[in-house]
Formats: sequence, C-alpha cells, structure tokens
Amino acid sequence: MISTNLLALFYLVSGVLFILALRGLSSPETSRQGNFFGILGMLIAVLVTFLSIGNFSTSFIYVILFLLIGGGVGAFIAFKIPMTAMPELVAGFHSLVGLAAVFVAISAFLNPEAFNLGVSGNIKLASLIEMSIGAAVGAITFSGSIIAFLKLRGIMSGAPITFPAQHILNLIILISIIVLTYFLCVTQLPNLFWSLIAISFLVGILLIIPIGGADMPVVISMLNSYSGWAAAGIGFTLENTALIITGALVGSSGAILSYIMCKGMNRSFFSVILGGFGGTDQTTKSGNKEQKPVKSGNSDDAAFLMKNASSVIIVPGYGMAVAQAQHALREMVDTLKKNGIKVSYAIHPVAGRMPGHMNVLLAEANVPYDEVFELEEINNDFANCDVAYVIGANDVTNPVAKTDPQSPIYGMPILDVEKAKSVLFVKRSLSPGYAGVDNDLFYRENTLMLFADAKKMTEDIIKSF
Amino acid sequence: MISTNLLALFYLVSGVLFILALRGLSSPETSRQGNFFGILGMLIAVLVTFLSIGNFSTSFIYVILFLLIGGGVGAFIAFKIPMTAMPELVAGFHSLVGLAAVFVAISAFLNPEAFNLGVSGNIKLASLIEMSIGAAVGAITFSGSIIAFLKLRGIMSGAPITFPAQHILNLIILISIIVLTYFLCVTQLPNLFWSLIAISFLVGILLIIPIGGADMPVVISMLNSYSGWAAAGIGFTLENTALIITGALVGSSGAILSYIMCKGMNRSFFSVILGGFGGTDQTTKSGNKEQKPVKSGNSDDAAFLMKNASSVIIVPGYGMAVAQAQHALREMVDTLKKNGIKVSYAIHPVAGRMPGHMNVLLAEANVPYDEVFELEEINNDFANCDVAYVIGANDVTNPVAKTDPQSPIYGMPILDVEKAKSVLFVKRSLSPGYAGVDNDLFYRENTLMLFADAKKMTEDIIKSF
Amino acid sequence: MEIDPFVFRLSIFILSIFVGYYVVWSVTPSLHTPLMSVTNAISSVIIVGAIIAALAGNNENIFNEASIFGFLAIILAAVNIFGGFLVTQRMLAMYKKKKK
Amino acid sequence: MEIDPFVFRLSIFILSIFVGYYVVWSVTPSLHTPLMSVTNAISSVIIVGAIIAALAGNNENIFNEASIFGFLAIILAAVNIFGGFLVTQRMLAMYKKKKK
Ligand SMILES: NC(=O)c1ccc[n+]([C@@H]2O[C@H](COP(=O)([O-])OP(=O)(O)OC[C@H]3O[C@@H](n4cnc5c(N)ncnc54)[C@H](OP(=O)(O)O)[C@@H]3O)[C@@H](O)[C@H]2O)c1
Ligand SMILES: NC(=O)c1ccc[n+]([C@@H]2O[C@H](COP(=O)([O-])OP(=O)(O)OC[C@H]3O[C@@H](n4cnc5c(N)ncnc54)[C@H](OP(=O)(O)O)[C@@H]3O)[C@@H](O)[C@H]2O)c1
Repeated sequence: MISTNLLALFYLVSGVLFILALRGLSSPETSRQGNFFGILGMLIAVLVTFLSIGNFSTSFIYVILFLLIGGGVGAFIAFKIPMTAMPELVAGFHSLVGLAAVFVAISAFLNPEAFNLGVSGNIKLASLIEMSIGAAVGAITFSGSIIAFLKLRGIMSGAPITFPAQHILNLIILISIIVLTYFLCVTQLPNLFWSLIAISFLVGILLIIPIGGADMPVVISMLNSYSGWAAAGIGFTLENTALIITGALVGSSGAILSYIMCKGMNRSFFSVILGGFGGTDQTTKSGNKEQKPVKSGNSDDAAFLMKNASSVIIVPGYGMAVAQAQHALREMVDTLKKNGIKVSYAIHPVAGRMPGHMNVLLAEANVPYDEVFELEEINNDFANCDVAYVIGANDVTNPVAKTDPQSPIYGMPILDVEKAKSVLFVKRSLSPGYAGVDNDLFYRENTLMLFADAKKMTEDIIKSF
Repeated sequence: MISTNLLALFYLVSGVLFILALRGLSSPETSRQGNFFGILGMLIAVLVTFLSIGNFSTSFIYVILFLLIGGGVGAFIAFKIPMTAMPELVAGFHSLVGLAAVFVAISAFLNPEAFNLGVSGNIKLASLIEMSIGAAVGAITFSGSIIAFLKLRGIMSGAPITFPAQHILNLIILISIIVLTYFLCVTQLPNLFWSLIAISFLVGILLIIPIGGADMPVVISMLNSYSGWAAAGIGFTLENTALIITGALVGSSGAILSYIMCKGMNRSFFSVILGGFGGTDQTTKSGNKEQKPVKSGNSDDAAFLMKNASSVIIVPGYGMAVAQAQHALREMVDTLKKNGIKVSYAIHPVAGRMPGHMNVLLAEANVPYDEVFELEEINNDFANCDVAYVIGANDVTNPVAKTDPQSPIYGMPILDVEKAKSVLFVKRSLSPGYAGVDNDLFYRENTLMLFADAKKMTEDIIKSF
Repeated sequence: MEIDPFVFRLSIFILSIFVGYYVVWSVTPSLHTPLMSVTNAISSVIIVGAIIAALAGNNENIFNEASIFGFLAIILAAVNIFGGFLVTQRMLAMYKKKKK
Repeated sequence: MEIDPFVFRLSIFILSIFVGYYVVWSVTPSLHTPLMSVTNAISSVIIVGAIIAALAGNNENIFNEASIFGFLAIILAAVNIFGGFLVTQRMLAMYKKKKK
C-alpha cells in the first residue's frame, strides 16, 4: 500500500518524465534518452497504481495476463510494421486509445465506487460530465481513426464520400449529444449513457468519411489532439496528475502538428478543425496542358548528367515512400559520392503524407541525419547546384505556389528546384500530386522527366553509372 | 469578500498573465502587450487580496496611502532614470524586493495567525522552514544587491575587496546558518530568527565584496534568480499560486541570463553560482606591447574613409554607454545613409555591461530594431563591408578569443570586424577593456585608431562630413 | 476555507498546456513522425484507469459487468504502450550521424 | 485520503519551472534588459503577503509590531511594481521598426 500523497507525487514524476520524453525529441542525439524517460514514466505510473490498490487477488493475475497479451501484440506489430506504413499505424493505435478511454468511462459509470465518484445511479455531477465528455470524445476518436486507418490502408476508397444534407445531419447529431448529456446528468439513466456513446461513434464516422484519403494525416493529428483533451478530462475524473499533464501534452502536440501541416499546405486551420473538407482529389485541373512539349529521358541520360555534376540535391516526396525507393536512393547517393560529387537531401515540411515522413524513411535507409536539410537551411543552395534529383515529389516543388494566387497551394513555401542547372523528375506520369495542380516545371527547358517507378529508375541509374 | 476557491483561481489567472508578460518579450511587436498583461496580473493579484480580507477598516486607508507613496517614488524613478543607468537601477530595485521579502517573513513570524500558519511560538514546522529560507535568501539578496548597486554607481570602488581566510569565514557562516535554522525550528525563539536575518545580511555583503565591479551584472542576475526561488518559497508559505509561478519564472529568468552572460564571456557557470570570482581587473596584461606601431587618425580621416565606403557596420560597446554616444551615433548614421551608404549595427551578446544593454541604448536613440543584428545574423557580412566602426567596444572584437587558448576570453564568440576592409576604433587610449586583455587589432594594417571620447569623436565626424 | 483540489488540477492543466506548447514546438521537424508515435504511447497512461476498473471486482466475481471493461481497456492500452514505445525506439535507432 | 495541497503546489512549482525555462529562452536577446526589469516588477507580487500582514492589525492598534513590517514591505514592493513596470514600458516604447 502507498499513501495518497506519495501516489500523487509519483504521478507527478511520471508526468514530468513524459515532458522530458517529448523534450528529448528536440534533437536526434537526445531522442533515445527521451524515449527511455517515457518508458520509465509509464512504468512508474503502472507500478504505483498496482501498489495503490494493493489488492493482489486473483484478478491481479488476470491484469498481468491481459497486460502481457496486449503488450505482446503491440510489440509484435512494432517489430513487423514497415516504415512506409507509419501513417496507418498511428491511425490504428489511435483508435485503440480512443476505445480504451470509452471502456474506462463505461467502467467508471457502471462501478463509480471503485473510482470514488459516488454510487451507481448517483454519481457526482462534475464526474458525470467529465466522464461523458471523455466517453464521447473517446468514441469519436475511435471511429474516426478507424475510418482514417481504412482509408490510408486502402481497404476503403480514399475518395471523399459525400451525401446531401450532410451538414444538417451533423448539426442535428451535435444537438442531440448535448440534449442527451443534459438528460443523462439529470436522470443518470444507463440507457442514455449508452446512446451517447453510440451516437458519438456515429459522429466519428460521419465526420471523417467526407474527407479525402490524402487529407487523413491532418485528420489523425486533429483526432490526436482531441484525444489528448479527452485524456485530460478523464484525468480530472480520476484525479490523476499524470493523465492531466499527458492530456495537455498530447493535445498540444496534435494541434501544433496539424497547424504545421495546414500551414505547409496553405490550408486554414479552422477549416480543418471544423472538419468536412477534402475533395481536392476531384479538382484535378489537368488535361488542358498535356499538349505542351516535355523532354523525357532514361536512366543513361540521368547518369550522364549526374556524372558531370559537382553537386546534387535530392528532393524526395510521397512517390519515394510509395515505391519504397529509399534504400536504392541511398545506394545511388553512395555511388555519386564515390565519384566525388557533393550530395545533400532537401526535405520540405509537408513532403510525403505525414510530418517527418521522409526523414524517417531516409533514416531507415541509413542516411545520416546531418546530410538531410530542412527547407530554410538548403533552399538557397539550389541556385548553386548542378542537378536536383526530384524523386516522387511534385507539389513541394511547384512554382505556381509563388506565382498564381488562384492556385490552391498559393502561398505555400516551396523548394526552389527550378533554380538548379538541371532538374530530374522521377515519376510515373505527368499526373499531378496530392493537391491536384499541374506542375509547370515538367515543361521547362532545364527539366528532364524520368518516367518510371522511383525505385526502378534509381536502381537503373546505379547500373548506368 | 471572496471565496477561497475564487481567490485561488484569480491568483492562477495572474500567474498566467505573468507568463504571458514574459512571453510577449519574444518579439518587440508583442512586448508592449506583454507588459500590459504583467500590469493586469499585478492589479488582479492586489485587488483580490483586498477583497479576500474584506476588512476595510482604517488600516486599509494606510495600505492605500503607503501603496501610493511607494508607487509615486517608483514612478518618479522610472521616469527620471537615464537609460545608461539601467544596471544600477535593476540592482537597486532588486534590493527592495529582497528587503520586502524579509519584512513579510518577519511579519509572518510575529503574527502567524494572520497567515493561518499556527500561533506565535508554535508555528507549523513546514511554514517556519519556508519562512526562514525566504527571510535568509531575501536578506542575502538585499545586502548583495546593495553592494552591487554601490559598485555599479561608483559610490564604492569597483575593485574586488579580498582578505585572508575569506572562504573559511564563509564556510563558518554557512554552517552557523544551518545550525541557527535547526534551533529556530526546535525552540521557535524570536532571537534566533533575528540572528538568522542579521547573519544573512552579512553573507550578502561578504559574498559580493570580493567580486569586481564589472562582474556585477552576472551577480545581479544570479541574485535575481535566488530571489525568485525565495519568492517561490514564500509562495508556499502563503499558499499563493501567483507567487509560486512568479518565483519559478524569475528564478529561471535569472539563471538563464547569467548562463548567457557566462557563456558569452566564456566563464564557467558554476564558478559564478559559487561566488568568489572577479579580480580580472588586476590581471591586466598590458605594458609589454605598447611599443608596437599604431596608426591613429582624426575625425577627418574617419569621415573620408566612410564617404568612400558603400557599406558600414557599427559595433557599439561599453564605451558608447559610458560616453552616452548613442544619439550622436544615430545622427552620424543618418548622415551616412543620406550619402547612400548602407549601414547596419552588430550587437555582441555581451557587449556593454548587461544583457541587451546596447539594444536598449540604440532604441533610445530611435534606431529601428530591424537595423540592429545579432552576432550570428551579421558576422558573415563583415567580409563584404568596407568600414567597421567600432565605438567603445573592445573585448567583443578581440581575435585572441579564437587564437590563444591561454587567453581568459578564449572560446568566446567574437564579431569578426578584422575581416572588414578598414576598421575604425573609437576609444580614448590603448588600454584594454573589461577582460584586461590587449587587443591585437589595434596594431593591424587596416586599423585606424580614433583616440577620443566616443560621443565627441562621433560628433566631430558628422561635422567633417 | 480549504481550496478545492479541482482548482489545483486546473492550474496543473493550464501550466501543462504551456509546457506542451513549448516542448512540442521545440521538437525538430525531422522527428515529427516519432513524436506522433510517442504521444500515442504516453496517452495510453489511461491504463491507470483501466487497472483500477479491472481490480475493482471482487474475488467471487472477477469478471463482473464493470471490471470486464477494465480488462478490455488494459489489453487495448497495453498494445499501445508496448507498440508505441517500441516502434518509436525502432525509428529513433535509425537516426544516425555521419560516421567519420 | 485527500491529497495534501502541498503536493499540488509542488506540481505547480515544477511545471512553472518548465514554463519559465522555455518562456525565458524564447525572449529575444535584444529585449534582455526589459526582461530584467519586468521580472523585477512581477517578483513584487510578494506585495500580496505585505497587504495581508499590514491588514492583520486591529483597529485599536493599526501599527502593531507585526503590521508595521507589512506596511514597510508595501512601500518597498510598490516602488518596485510602479518603477519596474513603468521603466519597462518606457524602454519598450523606444523599440521601433523602421518607418517606411
Ligand atoms: N507531409 C505531410 O504532413 C502531409 C500531410 C497531408 C498532406 N500532404 C500533402 O502531400 C503533398 C506532398 O507533396 P509531395 O511532393 O511529397 O508529393 P505529391 O505532390 O503528392 O506528389 C507525389 C508524386 O509522386 C509520384 N509517384 C507516386 N508513386 C510513385 C512511384 N511509385 N514512383 C515514382 N513516383 C511516384 C506521383 O506522380 P505519378 O503518379 O506521375 O507517379 C506524384 O506526382 C503536398 O501537397 C502536401 O500538402 C502532406
Ligand atoms: N553585456 C553583459 O551582459 C556583460 C556582463 C558582464 C561583463 N561583460 C563584459 O563586458 C565586456 C563587454 O565588451 P565591450 O567590447 O562592450 O567593452 P570592453 O571590452 O569592456 O571595452 C570597452 C572599451 O570602451 C572604451 N571606453 C570607455 N569609455 C569610453 C568613452 N567615454 N569613450 C570612448 N571609449 C570609451 C574603453 O577603452 P578606453 O579606456 O581606451 O577608452 C574600453 O576598452 C566583455 O568583456 C564582457 O564579457 C558583459
């Protein structure tokens, strides 16, 4: 057994360790230590919870058992998952947190005595409200993340599913949630609680299906933020400092990451928070420009250009992730370096489909992180470089973002590959990227298109060298 | 009257407003709004304290009266003080906070009932300890800041005052403080409390007199940090959230500023925290180099050089503050600009005698802050500039910091004025600066020494233009 | 006379939001993906509630109506904890400096 | 059973240190002098204690042994509050952008 004060102190310690875990991520050197702090914080939180209950009965064995089962599944997934599947993984894990929050809220509703929240049928009002919020947001997070997962995994079509009166339906549901919560607080009827959860599940689905598959990363981050606030809410119910601190951390983290993504894509933060966006995939404005002449080449041409270059900048994008070309790319760069060519990587803040996506893939391929540069660090270097090797990237290089105020990506900062002496574009066709905007660069004098799968082309270039 | 919970909430609000006050200082644009938040926070804290007592008796009139007297004095000082006297002002204000903390602790000791800390002679142990710490640190802050103030103001000699067995004496005093506190907690005798405060005053004096006058800024910042922790301690005694938050803010702020100063001067943080440093003023290693040839000139030479320049970088230092040359300097720059010359200002992190010293003086002279650059921002530009006008700066330009590992300033980042086509040095003699190290630049080919008072010389240059 | 603990928790919450804001902004962009997975892992500290719920049953009836949800929540949270921290570890282990 | 308020205050203190650390590091170096004067001003929130001390006296004896220290502390803190905020205001008013 452990005193309430000591327990609270330990929860504070694990909250602080979680802060240190995120703090560690401020640089790759300290990040592993940070992750260790996070694990330590979790360990402390779980251990002191055991001690605080002190009821080491048969149930305890089951707790350990289920912990190990879940842990085993988690560990298995963590070791098996390919790096390219990180967006889905995060979405999937996310839905689990949401569902766990719902379960905890249900359990607290059914057995409030265990949590010191009053007795069944007469739960403290504040706790009941916190609990309802926790359950509702948890349920929304769950079903929303499931949809996001299905869309990202390709099990469900990425196309936005819209139907008439969508917004009116959402409004009606929102009102009914508030009414339900009100009556729940007054009557404490279990059926109202169940209905609340059921409707929240529905809301999660309805909010996410109209959003296009490619917008899912923003959605995930947003749900992440929501779930943080829900966790904090449950932290208030359980009077647990670790949960309150964590909730705020996760809430901020999700909000900031979605802000960064929105800024990188030049979308308004509010349109994201309110939901119901997407459909950009349909606005593909291609077709009318296809007739313009395009210079295209093969791996020999590319190898020739690079052989004569003294500096090359690699610009990876979503296509590299799709083609899993990162390892081939690293090998190509090794070859270039052996030939005395200076090579660096330029990463746009929203290259790929999730923040830091490209960095993780390059790291997987053993690219040292001090060869990888952010937009602001490297953008001036394009003017002095001989070849920009754009592999599966498109939108993040599109100069229209600077020139055409009508364009959906207008105002987004871009990588100035156009300033390089020659630009090599590896992609499979002339079709546009995520934003559905045609890229003027394809038709420029100093551009050579390399139509192929990113991995295949890169491997061919190595052979041609 | 106001409920305890509401009171606690309001103190939280003022704590948050104080955080926002510091947050505002992250850029000049938001800084005024930040200061407003700070004032608001203070107003709320004072008002709710009044309301919480609710005893609007005759004493209340005196409270208002004394508040206005103090406020009037403060406002008077704030409006009259010249910007060059900021270091002394901060030291002086600082001593007041320290003394106020001592008085509050004394009052709480004499009348613990008013603060809910038990009854006289039987004060709660935790409160007594917190109170003693608050009083002791407050007293140290008071007497230490007074010494710092006297040294900075020139009322007391800036030379470090040392005497034998200094460190042993300090050790004995430290032990006696701990013993005193222990017996105070056991017996609660008022005389022990008084002795504790008296000894702490002594410690403040003894800690600071051995430190050279020029090191006072680090000392002030350090005392600032100490006083923050003391405020937090009293916050625990008074169970006041606003004080706890503020204490932590002030504590961090002082610690970080002294860290920045130490790093800028390449001194170890620990040698500062432990005290007893200084005496660098004595190690003036001049004399043996005086014989080297020096090119010196007058205002006409300087004006000629600048007229033919296309870009000039101004490097202000402590001498500019001493000479109050900032207004003349701005006028000179206006003249240069009228002649189509590009001018910018380069500020070293420890130029002058306190952090941000130069920036405040330049701002006073109406220099727009977007013409003023930090070391990292501008250091590469010296290579492309025609004239570096070094006005009253010395150490911050001394290349010995890069070349001689024996030098006391070795490792400190410096402004690369040596890379400019010509360097103009405005100072009164060849004597070294704060660090007491001779400056090799004075004897270089492309250096022209302008021996004069900084203000006088600058005005003369304007006339010669 | 005593301050309601809720006020303290609110203070902790508000200060944590400030900390969260700053600490997340200071995360380097190249580690944003590990950030997503590690926040996922730490948000599973909700397992604390799951454990309390699961152990609230009595010995005769380990799996009662309420505790069964606790056990389910334990499994879900455990997947996240182990999965989240391990996958983060795996990612972070890949970030290497240039060998010289 | 109830948590000691001290534990909460400790949490608040520790979180505030984190906030202080980040908020001060994010202050631009050119505003370090105003930072020093404004921290000085806000640390005078100790006036809260001074007011309590001063008003603790009774009507017959306004200036008793304890309250007199409270009144003195009020004067000192008030000098700092007004002085600190006003001098900061004065300095900040001088930071101007280039007129274009
Ligand atoms: N990073 C984030 O956090 C985030 C989040 C949400 C949205 N976004 C958005 O995602 C976009 C990212 O820009 P981006 O330049 O990286 O990608 P992009 O603009 O979406 O372009 C990717 C390109 O890769 C090509 N590609 C696809 N599969 C390929 C393969 N197997 N081999 C070779 N090429 C292949 C595609 O062209 P082909 O079909 O012709 O091959 C496509 O044009 C931005 O618009 C951004 O706003 C990013
Ligand atoms: N900024 C901070 O926070 C801080 C804090 C503590 C210590 N410090 C230390 O202070 C130093 C600052 O460097 P600095 O380059 O600004 O100053 P410095 O190295 O101390 O040099 C100042 C120079 O100004 C000249 N001077 C003095 N009065 C003058 C007048 N009326 N007219 C013209 N020149 C005059 C002096 O030479 P003459 O006597 O020949 O005229 C002196 O060499 C560094 O060593 C730093 O470590 C700074």
